[in-house]
Amino acid sequence: MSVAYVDAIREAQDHLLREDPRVFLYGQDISHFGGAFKATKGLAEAYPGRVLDSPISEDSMIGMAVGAALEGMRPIVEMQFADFSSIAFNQIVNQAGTHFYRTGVPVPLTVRLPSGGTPGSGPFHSQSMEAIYSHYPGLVVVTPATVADAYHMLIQAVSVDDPVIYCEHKFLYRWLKSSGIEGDGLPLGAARITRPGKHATIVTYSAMVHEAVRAADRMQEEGGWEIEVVDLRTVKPLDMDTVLASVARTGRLLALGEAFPWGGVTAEVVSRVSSEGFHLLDAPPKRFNSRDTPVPYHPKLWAAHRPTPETICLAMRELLSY
Amino acid sequence: MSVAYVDAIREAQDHLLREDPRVFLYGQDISHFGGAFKATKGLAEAYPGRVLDSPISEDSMIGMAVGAALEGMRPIVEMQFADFSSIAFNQIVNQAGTHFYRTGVPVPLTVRLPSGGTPGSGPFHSQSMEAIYSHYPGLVVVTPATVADAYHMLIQAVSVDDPVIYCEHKFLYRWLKSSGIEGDGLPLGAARITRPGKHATIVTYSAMVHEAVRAADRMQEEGGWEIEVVDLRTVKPLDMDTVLASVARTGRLLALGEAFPWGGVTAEVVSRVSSEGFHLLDAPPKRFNSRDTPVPYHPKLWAAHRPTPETICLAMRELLSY
Amino acid sequence: MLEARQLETKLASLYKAGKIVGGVYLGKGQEAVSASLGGCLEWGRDIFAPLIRDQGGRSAFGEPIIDCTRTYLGSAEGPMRGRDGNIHRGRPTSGLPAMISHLGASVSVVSGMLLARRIKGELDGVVGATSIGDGGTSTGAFHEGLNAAAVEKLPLVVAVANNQFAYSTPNERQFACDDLLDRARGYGVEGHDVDGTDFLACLRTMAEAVDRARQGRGPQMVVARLLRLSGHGEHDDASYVPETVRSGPYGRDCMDIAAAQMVESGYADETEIESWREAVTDEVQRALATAQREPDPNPWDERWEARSTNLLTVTDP
Amino acid sequence: MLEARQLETKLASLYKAGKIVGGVYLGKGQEAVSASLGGCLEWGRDIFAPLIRDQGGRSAFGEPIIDCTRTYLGSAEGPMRGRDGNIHRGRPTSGLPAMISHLGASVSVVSGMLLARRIKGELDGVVGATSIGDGGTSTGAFHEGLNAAAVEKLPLVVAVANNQFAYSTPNERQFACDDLLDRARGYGVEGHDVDGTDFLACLRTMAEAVDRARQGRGPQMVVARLLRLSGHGEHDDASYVPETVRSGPYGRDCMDIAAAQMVESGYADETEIESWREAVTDEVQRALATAQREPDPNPWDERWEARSTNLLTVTDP
Ligand SMILES: Cc1ncc(C[n+]2csc(CCOP(=O)(O)OP(=O)(O)O)c2C)c(N)n1
Ligand SMILES: Cc1ncc(C[n+]2csc(CCOP(=O)(O)OP(=O)(O)O)c2C)c(N)n1
Ligand SMILES: [Mg+2]
Ligand SMILES: [Mg+2]
Repeated sequence: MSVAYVDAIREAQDHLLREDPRVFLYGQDISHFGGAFKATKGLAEAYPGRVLDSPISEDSMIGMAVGAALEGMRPIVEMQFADFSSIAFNQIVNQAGTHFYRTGVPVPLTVRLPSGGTPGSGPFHSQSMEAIYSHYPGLVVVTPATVADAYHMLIQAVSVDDPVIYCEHKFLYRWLKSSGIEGDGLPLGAARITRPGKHATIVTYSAMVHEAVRAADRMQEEGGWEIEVVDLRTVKPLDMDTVLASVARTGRLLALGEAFPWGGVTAEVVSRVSSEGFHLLDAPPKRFNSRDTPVPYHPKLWAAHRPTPETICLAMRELLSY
Repeated sequence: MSVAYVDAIREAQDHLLREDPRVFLYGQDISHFGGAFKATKGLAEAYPGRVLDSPISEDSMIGMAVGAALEGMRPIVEMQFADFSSIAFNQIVNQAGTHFYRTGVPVPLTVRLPSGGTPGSGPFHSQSMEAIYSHYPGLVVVTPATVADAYHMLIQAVSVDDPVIYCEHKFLYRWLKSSGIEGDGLPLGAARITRPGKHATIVTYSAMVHEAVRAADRMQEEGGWEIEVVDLRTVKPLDMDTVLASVARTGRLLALGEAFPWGGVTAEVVSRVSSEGFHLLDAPPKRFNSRDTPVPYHPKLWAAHRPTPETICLAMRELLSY
Repeated sequence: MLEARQLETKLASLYKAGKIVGGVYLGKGQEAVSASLGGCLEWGRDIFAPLIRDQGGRSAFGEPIIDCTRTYLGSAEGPMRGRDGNIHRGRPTSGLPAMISHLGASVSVVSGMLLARRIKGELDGVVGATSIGDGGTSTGAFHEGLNAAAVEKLPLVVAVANNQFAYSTPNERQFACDDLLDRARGYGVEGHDVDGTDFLACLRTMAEAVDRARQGRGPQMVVARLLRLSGHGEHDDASYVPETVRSGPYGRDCMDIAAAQMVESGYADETEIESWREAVTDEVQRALATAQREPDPNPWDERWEARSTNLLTVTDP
Repeated sequence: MLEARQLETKLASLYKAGKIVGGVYLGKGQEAVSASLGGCLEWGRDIFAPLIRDQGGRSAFGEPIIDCTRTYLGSAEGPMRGRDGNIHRGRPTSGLPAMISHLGASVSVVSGMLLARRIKGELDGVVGATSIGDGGTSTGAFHEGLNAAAVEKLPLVVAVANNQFAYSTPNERQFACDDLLDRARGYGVEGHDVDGTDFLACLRTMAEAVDRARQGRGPQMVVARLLRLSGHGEHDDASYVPETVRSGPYGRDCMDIAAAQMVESGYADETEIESWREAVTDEVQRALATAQREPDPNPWDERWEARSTNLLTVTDP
């Protein structure tokens, strides 16, 4: 049986609804329609009254979830696209994010953000917003890159007492398939060595893990380079132990991400490695992100806007030639 | 005559309204009341019809400004507190921020964000949001730290064809005074060496410039250390030439900021210096921010939440002892 | 109500004496509206999400007065432990959420609490209420929240205290409808109008609205016309309120009217009211004294943690 | 209107043939509403901020048809040069702003354009219009924008196409009022109701609303009842629309009704209409052919700049 990434998200929600009466789903078009990406298909029928269509009101969607969490529920909110969570920004960072620190009462809720670029999606259906939510205190931000992680990390996210921003990558929805959802038992906050290596480390997350592995394979064929790929899995908090241990082995770091280049995950990774593991570095750490413009619509511009295996290899060659 | 920081902001707006018929002001309580901080006092009377009270509608405030900018105006929007711009986040990053790239038509507008902590202001009247707006493409983000900069950078901001997020620090409003507003002619995007030195560089901005200078003075007294303080002035884009030149002189970097610690200006500075100026560094670059919690209300907690001259000195001693 | 007025009068003088940092926000003149709403709700069953001017409603709902003094004075023993202040307090697991500053944001939070009760099968007989000002109705959050609550037909009561000004901004710069009550129909909710200075009228109207919500008639919107008899906060002298408005019908003090109404209806006489006043003054004095004796939060002991979980321990349950 | 239908039919088949990426969003069934609004506005004087289903209004307002084909096909010569696609196009310096996807966000943008004209003294006789769906009325942006426009009494026309569904979500999960028209009063704006399938009625109602705005009576809200006769986008088969609704009065095709009305009123006969159809088919064909011949954007030449200014050159003016 082959399971696609988006199916794993659906299965996880099915599992959660079945096992945990505190769980319910709230979002636009998620009930009988099954959601814009079919991540909730069939769930409204299987769990009557627990999969609710919301009005087009992202701010109130999160406010509702915070209220429900206060009453002991475990809401999962689906944003139709991550980009529309900009409307819910205030409720996410100021209502949900501050609650535990202010009151001592945690608000367990999960926000699913269909994230990242796909060809033709343009500036408002392609964004990666993990940096925005990670900057504010109080939130956990996860970015699963594999089918099994999509499944297990969603279940773990809902089990956490704190608000979790679950960034699922739309490009992986149907493209990424696996023979099953069996996981490797990693806890939520741990990074994973996706591909071991010794000459350099690529630290990345979400869909870019796959581009990094492709680039690493090419570098291997091309010059026998053994590139280690670290999948952060969780970007807030960061598993610096795994990252530093990898850099200690390889001496070289490329931080890779699909988000905009100012600040964000790659800045945090490079700056923490430079501060905490300066002596481990044999070469200047490198960063590689998408460009500092909105995500363009045209597939040709889009492909040039984000890192690809070709351009990642260019960066790697520079890194290795230092 | 002594001019306070907030007076400089008022004077700049007076000057702009007088000299440029395209300028008008829009915001809550800014007309006859003169604004929550009196930054627009008397302007409604002096420029009838050009200083308009808005409803409590941050989203529409920015939408209105974008529309007005399209029609050739130069609106200045006052947020009552930076924290409330979270409601306008979508219009700022997705409407204003994307416009020039998408259409080729720039939208010249300035958003004034009364930013930063003061004792007793608590989680929702203390935020520093420069990282959020810098992450998204299309915006200029400035953070004046001096009375003269408050004046000149606001005038320059309005002259720029792009949307500018002008972060003014509330702690400096009345506390920071100067004998006048005479500037040193620096262009908008340039950093300034506020205090020259040779043993280490502190790169910072906004109110933290003053804390850094205090810390540097102490280090001088204490051990003859000569600490250079770089005031970024503009955090997007960053003047890396000035930053790298300073690190080249001193070999040591502390990036200091009042914002939350994940990502943000200090991550961007440290990661760019590490990437672009690795060989200039004689010690691991350091970062120092506020803590990763909401800004606490109680003055004692607040003082321990943000960097102070004492704690900056601690960080400097570590940096210098490497 | 009496408690609220006494308490806030004390807080105002403490603020003026420099004993409270950050600001003091009073509900002076709005006690009748707020307390009559809070009084219709039952602690332990119902939900009340107060806003800026709701000391009256808090006290009537059952928030211990010590929560107020501790939070204003930043006591480490208070519900917010010095991490948040003044009006930003609550007991969120007891049906009293702690407001954030962003106006309108509570409407959906209360709705979510009610929705949760419904899903749990515990909604029967429960009402959730929250307050908002004339200015707060201009927020997108108010609109989205009330609309969503109406769609779910939740037992929500939204009390709009139309005190004619939002900070300095008069209604004509805030909205263009003749009466905020006209909004109720557009949300498909029931609307109620009341003179907010008239205590008995407030009691009747709030009781009616809360009852209707309890009976399952969906959200109720109460619009109370009145004036705040103080500044926005104690730093503000409210000089933007024209003398004609102050001396008009909204400028009447609901406390005086309430006292007169009680006497007139035979519910209490002057001496009883005076004795209440004294009792309340005592209680306020004690709550302040207690909070003042308590320790400030200690920054060295502070747990600088905005999350409750250590993620590395989270595996599949 | 004819143009819109022909154009969109073509785009749909190109999408199905895989020639258009990202999606095609049709206004099928909404042409009468949209075109009658666009037709009441004057290019070069008025402002029109179209939304998803406004090909009819764009064409009637005067957007060159080539802007549409170029943007859908991603031509480098189009107004968006491949940087944005499909319906996200405009000519913002000619009174035709380019929409962002976030629903409701255009209401305040048009208002700001009108406000600017007022400050410049150029508002006389100008109208600004924008569209929204039933679902879009639930956004905070819609609420904040319309309220602010009402406060400024701007000559804004908001056309609400109530097509009964927002994507798959039926009205009863979107709002609880009997009629969206009930919202007008709550904003203090004038409301107009119209059967959106009836072309002549749409023309009359839009003309009335635009006229009133032009005369300085402040914002106008038109609510048109209808159905979209397609999916949300061409990827969607709209199977959530019940057969009873499809075959009901809203399911009528406004194009057929318009043709019949023209014949009946003696404005045009069948042959004339047929000849228009042919002319339009020709024009659409040419616009598509032109756009298809044009180059894609070249990523190597692309200026990856989201700002127009080099800041280091900005000193005091
Ligand atoms: C979203 C948002 N914007 C701005 C503010 C700043 N602010 C605090 S109170 C206030 C005025 C509120 O007026 P109103 O809602 O009428 O309540 P009142 O103070 O009259 O009781 C403003 C603008 C805020 N708290 N939230
Ligand atoms: C703020 C926001 N949230 C979600 C979406 C995703 N979305 C695009 S169209 C649509 C449905 C719109 O329904 P309606 O406003 O009724 O217009 P219609 O499609 O029926 O013409 C949704 C939910 C969006 N564009 N903007
Ligand atoms: Mg008010
Ligand atoms: Mg619709």
